[in-house]
Amino acid sequence: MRENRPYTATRNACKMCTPLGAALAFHGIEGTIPLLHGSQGCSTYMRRYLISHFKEPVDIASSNFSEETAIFGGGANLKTAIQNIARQYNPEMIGIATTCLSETIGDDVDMIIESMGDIMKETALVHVSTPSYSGTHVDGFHHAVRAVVDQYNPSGVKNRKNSRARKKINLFPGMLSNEDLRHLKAIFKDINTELALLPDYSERLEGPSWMEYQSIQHGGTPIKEIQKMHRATGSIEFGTILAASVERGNGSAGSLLESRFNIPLASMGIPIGVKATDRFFSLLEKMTLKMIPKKYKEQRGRLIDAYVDGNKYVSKKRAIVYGEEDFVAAMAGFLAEIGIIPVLCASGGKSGLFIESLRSILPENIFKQVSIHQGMDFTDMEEHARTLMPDLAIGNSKGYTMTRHLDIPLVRVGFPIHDRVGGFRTLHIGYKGAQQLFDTIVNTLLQKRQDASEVGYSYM
Amino acid sequence: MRENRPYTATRNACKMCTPLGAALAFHGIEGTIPLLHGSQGCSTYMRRYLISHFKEPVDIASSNFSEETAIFGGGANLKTAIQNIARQYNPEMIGIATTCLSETIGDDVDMIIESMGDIMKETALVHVSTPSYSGTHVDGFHHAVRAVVDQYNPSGVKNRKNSRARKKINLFPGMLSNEDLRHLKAIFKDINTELALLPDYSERLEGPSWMEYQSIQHGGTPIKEIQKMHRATGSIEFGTILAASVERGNGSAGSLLESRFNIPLASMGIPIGVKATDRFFSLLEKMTLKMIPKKYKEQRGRLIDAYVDGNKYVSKKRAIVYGEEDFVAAMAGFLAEIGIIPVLCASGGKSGLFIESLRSILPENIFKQVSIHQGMDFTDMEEHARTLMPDLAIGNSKGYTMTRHLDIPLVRVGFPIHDRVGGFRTLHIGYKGAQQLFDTIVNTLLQKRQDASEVGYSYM
Amino acid sequence: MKQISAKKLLLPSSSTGSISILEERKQQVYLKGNDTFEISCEKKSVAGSVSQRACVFCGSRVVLYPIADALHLIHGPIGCASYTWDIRGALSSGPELHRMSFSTDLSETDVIYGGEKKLEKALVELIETYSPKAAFVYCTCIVGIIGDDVEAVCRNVALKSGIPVLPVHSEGFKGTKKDGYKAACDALFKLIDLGYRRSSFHYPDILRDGKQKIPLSINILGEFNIGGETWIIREYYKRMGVEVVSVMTGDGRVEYVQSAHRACLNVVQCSGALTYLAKTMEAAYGIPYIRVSYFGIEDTADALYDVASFFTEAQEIMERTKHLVQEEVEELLPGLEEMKQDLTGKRAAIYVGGAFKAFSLIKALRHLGMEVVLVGSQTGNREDYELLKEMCRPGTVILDDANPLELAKYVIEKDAHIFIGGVKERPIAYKLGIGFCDHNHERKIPLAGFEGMLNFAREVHDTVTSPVWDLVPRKAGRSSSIQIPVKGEKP
Amino acid sequence: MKQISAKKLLLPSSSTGSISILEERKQQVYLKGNDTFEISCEKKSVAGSVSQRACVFCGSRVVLYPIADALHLIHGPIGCASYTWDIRGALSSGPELHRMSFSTDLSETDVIYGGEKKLEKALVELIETYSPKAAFVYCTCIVGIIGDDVEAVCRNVALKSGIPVLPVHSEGFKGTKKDGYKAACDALFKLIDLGYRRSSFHYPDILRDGKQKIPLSINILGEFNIGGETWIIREYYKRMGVEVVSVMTGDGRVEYVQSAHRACLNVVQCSGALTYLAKTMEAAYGIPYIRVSYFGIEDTADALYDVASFFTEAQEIMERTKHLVQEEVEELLPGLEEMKQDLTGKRAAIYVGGAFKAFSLIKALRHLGMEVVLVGSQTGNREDYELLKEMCRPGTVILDDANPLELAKYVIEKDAHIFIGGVKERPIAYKLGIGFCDHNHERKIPLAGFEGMLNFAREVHDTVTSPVWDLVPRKAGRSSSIQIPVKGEKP
Repeated sequence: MRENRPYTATRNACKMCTPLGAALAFHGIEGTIPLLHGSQGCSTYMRRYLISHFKEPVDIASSNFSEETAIFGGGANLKTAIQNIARQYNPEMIGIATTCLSETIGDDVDMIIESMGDIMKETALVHVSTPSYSGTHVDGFHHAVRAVVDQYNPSGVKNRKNSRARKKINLFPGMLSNEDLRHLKAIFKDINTELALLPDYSERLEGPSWMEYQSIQHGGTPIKEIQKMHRATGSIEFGTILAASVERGNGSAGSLLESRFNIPLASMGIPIGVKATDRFFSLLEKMTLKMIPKKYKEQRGRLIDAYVDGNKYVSKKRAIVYGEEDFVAAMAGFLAEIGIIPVLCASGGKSGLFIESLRSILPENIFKQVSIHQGMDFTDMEEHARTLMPDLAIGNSKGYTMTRHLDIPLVRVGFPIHDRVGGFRTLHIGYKGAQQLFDTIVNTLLQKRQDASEVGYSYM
Repeated sequence: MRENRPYTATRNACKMCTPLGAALAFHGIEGTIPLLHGSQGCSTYMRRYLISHFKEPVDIASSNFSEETAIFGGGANLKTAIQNIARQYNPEMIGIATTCLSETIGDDVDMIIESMGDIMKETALVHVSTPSYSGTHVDGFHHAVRAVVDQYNPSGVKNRKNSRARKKINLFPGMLSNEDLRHLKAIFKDINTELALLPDYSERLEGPSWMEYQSIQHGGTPIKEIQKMHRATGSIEFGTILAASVERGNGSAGSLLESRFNIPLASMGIPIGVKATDRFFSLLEKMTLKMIPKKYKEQRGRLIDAYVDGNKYVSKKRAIVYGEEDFVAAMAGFLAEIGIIPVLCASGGKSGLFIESLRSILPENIFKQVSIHQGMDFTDMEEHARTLMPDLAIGNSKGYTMTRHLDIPLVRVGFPIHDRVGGFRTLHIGYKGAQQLFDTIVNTLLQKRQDASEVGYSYM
Repeated sequence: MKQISAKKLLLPSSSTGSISILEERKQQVYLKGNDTFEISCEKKSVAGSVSQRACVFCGSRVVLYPIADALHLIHGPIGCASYTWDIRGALSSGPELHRMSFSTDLSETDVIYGGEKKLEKALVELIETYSPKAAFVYCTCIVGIIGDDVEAVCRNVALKSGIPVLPVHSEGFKGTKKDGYKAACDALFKLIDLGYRRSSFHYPDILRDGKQKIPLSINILGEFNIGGETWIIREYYKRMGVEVVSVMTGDGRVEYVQSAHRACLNVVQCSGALTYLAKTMEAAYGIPYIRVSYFGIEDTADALYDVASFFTEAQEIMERTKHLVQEEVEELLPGLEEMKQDLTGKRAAIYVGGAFKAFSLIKALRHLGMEVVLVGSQTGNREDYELLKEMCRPGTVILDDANPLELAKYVIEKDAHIFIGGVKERPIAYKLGIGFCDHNHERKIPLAGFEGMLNFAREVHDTVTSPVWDLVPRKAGRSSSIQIPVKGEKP
Repeated sequence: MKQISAKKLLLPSSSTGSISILEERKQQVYLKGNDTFEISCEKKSVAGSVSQRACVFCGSRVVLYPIADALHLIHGPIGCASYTWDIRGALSSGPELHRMSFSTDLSETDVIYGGEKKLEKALVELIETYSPKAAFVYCTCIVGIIGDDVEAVCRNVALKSGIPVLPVHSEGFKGTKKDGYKAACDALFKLIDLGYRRSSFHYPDILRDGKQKIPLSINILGEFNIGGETWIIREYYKRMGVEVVSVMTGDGRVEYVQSAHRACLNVVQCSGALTYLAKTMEAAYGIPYIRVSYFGIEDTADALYDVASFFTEAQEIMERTKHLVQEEVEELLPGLEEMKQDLTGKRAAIYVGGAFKAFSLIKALRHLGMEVVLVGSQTGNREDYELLKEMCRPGTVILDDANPLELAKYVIEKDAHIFIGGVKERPIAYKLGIGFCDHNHERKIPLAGFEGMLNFAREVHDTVTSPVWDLVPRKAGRSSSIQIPVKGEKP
């Protein structure tokens, strides 16, 4: 593990805490309100953080611990909270995520929930354990997805798969953007295949303006779709690290369905770039036995033509890439494909699987030029980057301070985007996503060159 | 007319010459090779100019005038040229545009073409008169479109419109980007209505890489579609200036079909922004009696929500807008809709209809704050802009020098984009186009503020 | 889709008639002119509500944040540090250590075996690297549970490093944001008192006796230099001939905080946050305090006059103050007048942290010709709400610790043109197609003082007059159907 | 879709066997080792071909363009000015007037009634505004037809303004680009001769007699300072102890052009463009000339040695030159060697303006271990092609004034890895999935001299080793079908 963090403290973290991921995932389920079992501040901070990215209302309830709660246990508060939420929102589901506080005092949330079974007829209660001292927001996200799938697809349920049924695919995309999720839905629509996409916050966290107040916004994966997941033709899960983690025995939503119901699971990296998208479409072809529509082939053709047209502007350029491990891995694969060397791949995550993932994605000649760091913060990253002569950085807004110090441009992708609008609308995946990433990266480099030039030609 | 050009010479022109527009329009017709009747330099320069924008091969043949040709007339050269092109490309059509040279010496191109009727059985010859000393590239473009429609829909042809036929719309979009053209085609596909889009260079000037050399690229409006235009349900023509010019008695492709075959013509500005796009969809609804698909309503909803989210970043900001008159008019309308004051609207074009167009598009309170200049070059523009305290400029790449001097950011739209990649892929029209324009403009302003700040917060 | 019809929300004679208000919340809503009972504030938020309130940690963090040469180390898992990294517009004229986000980033092992060692190691390393003038250690929820002896660690490191290392008891669950203010005040007072007791402090250009009062001097409390506001206000006092010893904590420095005991008067700006410190200092050093606001023309003028009046020994201060106010106001008025044209009669809703800020906002908005139709705060006390009640016209809705549902309900009902609040209220306003002005600490523009008033007016004007509101469904009178007539369309 | 199958294009024993080559073009294509007949160059382009050649105006414009303190006014309709605005990377160390695009922008009325008055007015105004040191008036096609007496206007304005105002007879149709070079040389010579005859020119730091030769001095002809190349070369001569009187026209100034007659030697770089001027100056002032190239290691070294050899009177020059070359080459080689590893055996196609440039490119590419499989030029003469024939290996395709079809045909057939040409060739190369290097005047990077060689190698290396070529259909062996196996895919 190339990790030589000289500091005990984390200085400008490149990660968020576990419950945030769970709260986001719960927002991708229809009629669901996330509830954090802990102090009021957690939900307020995370709401604020998510709002700054999505520019949409993000309601996260809290069980509002007080000093007495911490001493006598959070059961009563949790019950009150659930009842109050039910009364105020009338949700289909409350997604309960624990914070470090309630985890540490040891509330038995499952028992508390069970004890409420009788009074909560219309609202399902799903609990996910997300102690913030363990893992990052990514873990919270995946765990929440798994918890929901687990609860709605219990072992006993009958697997009514029949050969007459239409092909139906479960897709667990991980933490993608709204536009990414819309793109996935459009692809399935174009190949006329049913899709259960979990989670899907694309509508809920990017809806139209309202005529009237909506206590829970439109959209999200319908719970009845989640309930049918055990009857799907197959599941797809994005994320090489997630897949490797599953191989090491950690569960995921897809692996749960596979082991419990024998639903075949295909895992692959996030489809960023031509090669990864080829892989995705090829997988779809195999699973659905449908042809890729002409539209996507045309997009691919234009994309490769664009790669060629712009090859010289990116060749041998040096990029810093950071963010969630799976996102960085996929992005690094894309960069290698267009000729950019991802000289520094960094993440605040600490799966222990980062290097292996990158090794499997990157060609050997690129891989050996890459400095890979898990559990890295932005201050370390900046210090390390100074030795690497980077031309640009690619990642979320939180790297801005670093890139400002390094005097290199930042291509904003991923989560969170706090200093620009429309970050949640960035398309990363598919041929079109690669097209937009490619154009943006090339134009960022061109702008840098043009503005830095004493002459500033208006012709390239 | 607010026009007080102090200089006799044009200094850094904000326009191109007439034949360039014709050559571009001809590229939007299947199997067509443009041929400039004039010196070799014209075609080489224009090819170069178009290539720098589209990053695609652009073949424009030349009749290669020599000194003798200029003295004895270009007839022989033109004939040789036509025959050579036919032999080498075997095109369906050769689009012949005259240059200032052949126009001035007075070659009777129509007669020369007619005299070749017998030997050119497989290749149609269409002539458009485009003396570069008269009008701009915009005129060349519209004239070429009209000439093609004219030739393929002669007065005598039978108008076999029947009530059973499917609705079919002719759309003359003017000089839009490839992505704009693709968007228009997608809309018609979504409402399941036949479309004759003329011209359509979106495939030809943005195709995939080749296995083998293609002498004429794929794509373009099929000539058999052009031949059926007189049987359409109606025609739509984009451009308020074009429409006003038609009202003053100048012909256009749409007005020709209207007067010759009684095909109803609806004219409207280029649909940039919510209101203009609303108008376009409303028009489509009326003409086709089809409902707007949900997808577009959702795009509209998200767009307006984005306008709201970003309202403060753009409100009262001051923009310079330049380029083709119709493009500037549409863009100014969009800016006014989001709260940006287009303090300077400038064009190298000189239709005499620019001010009236802007008056019809802009709300009175905005209109009175706008300085409008036709026949303006970039040097005048820069001098004028200094007095207007602009926050940004919106237009093609040719304004870069000006914005560099003014130290304001440039949002690159329209034609040509010579200093960035993918300019031809910019979507301007429709709700999605407005979304991208809006995000780009807001983020450009945010970047300016952030980078200029001593502190540079990573939060907005 | 859960929708609550705006019509259904139309208030009955009692504001508590709507089903959407939680039973426990009924007494925190008041409708001026209709209700007769008293608003019930200073209650803890209800479990399960989506409150706009934050936690104890948040309160401490915002107060101490602007001290730019101090180390701010957050002891806990990563979240608390992540979500508060560089989010406030508190400027510094020098060091920028406050903009770094330091965390002990506790892991599972730390939680099980205790985080003291990690904390100590982290502190020592960071102090060595960044040479801060003091260090604040913020205790988060979990620290209160696992029982780290943070006091001991701090004492230890202070001894080793020679700088004050102060624990801030800001465990999230141990109260409300107000308790966080108090914890921050405690830490500040410790710092001041260290200075007082050491008496070794050298105040530049003044007598070297550390305990002696500095003549005609004040501290400014509860001013955080958002967008440079401290600098604006400091400049006013300078022109008046009043010496500002310390600002707590805008553009703050440890050294100046430590000399705060030498000022003659504490001028407290933020209603909720720093009064406790002022009272503590009054008790300890006999420094009297006054409460002021620098927001709006009247309040800014009053703030300056109040200070001038205090220094009766120097009549020239009052003269200068009058001159200053006249000059500034004259410069300001034409611009305001112009904007007032467009703003007259427009309706505003206010929801802010402290009630004192609400008072100023009401006055400022009236100055722009606007009407306040809703006002609320997260942390107002009984006294504050009494005053609000007096200031507001009949029909104004007054809220304590509101949740998004309530806020939305009333702004729709009152058909506000603009909502003035914190970043968490923004999406609610925007979703409903209502303008928004951030009057919280994340903004980057100074709204204090006379020039701040112009900025405020400009921001309100920009957004209220934006054309985008014409397009929102609530105004366009249609959800998302497209019915605009085609202009220039032929046959 | 018109497609010419790559297989069909496989050359038969004679390169003219393919139907796709126009009958008239047959003699402009030569395949080394197969054909026996001679290449037929210096022909006018065929009517109807899509030639890569430009016009007379283009030739004049590129030669005179870099004179940065002169006014360049294009007399004609707007096109010629629009398409040549700021498109060349010719840098200036001072004024940048050359980057402006001035046009008389003739309208219909002007064409009917004549453009003389407009021209005169435009000239007078521009000279007044920009105070250029001289003005060039480029005649475009139409001027030759409408019969404006440009000479007279220029004379007139020169008298009024006191600066040289020189007509450039560059009517597009009156010949080829080469004739444009000649027209530019005529204008340059007029300018030089004005200086010669006036003899009032004060060369800085040297004897004041305007006609006297400057010892150990040269002019550099045909060097346009693309990306700063002039500066690189000037620096070499400076280190050698040779005085550069004038560069024509890189980083050009009217004053220096006018003193060109005082140099001892003309060093001509661009094969086609400036030789005519060198000959004229030889005839007029007895200045001998040599032809050189600054591209590639050998040619650059030769260019410096040739100049050093000329000045037999100063042996130390040769010593310095040897030292310089050794130093530069030593610095250069390790970098080149590294790139050579990746480039050895890779195939290049060359299509450039002048044949002389092609010679240098062939040598430079060989230095990188690469093989030249196609070479062609727009303006080579018989002599040039003879030399090319000698230099190339059997199987190399040699082309004169090729069109896109031909270029594409042969680069596919020869399976080139990189195409080196001008901006108009780029899309052809790219569409076929072949790397490209711009060796024309629109590039912004200096490729001249020793450091230029490193830039060139780096650019070739960057593009040849780019991974994107693996994805293009021609290489991936499929048009656009997607058949990549899914890695990590489960059951």
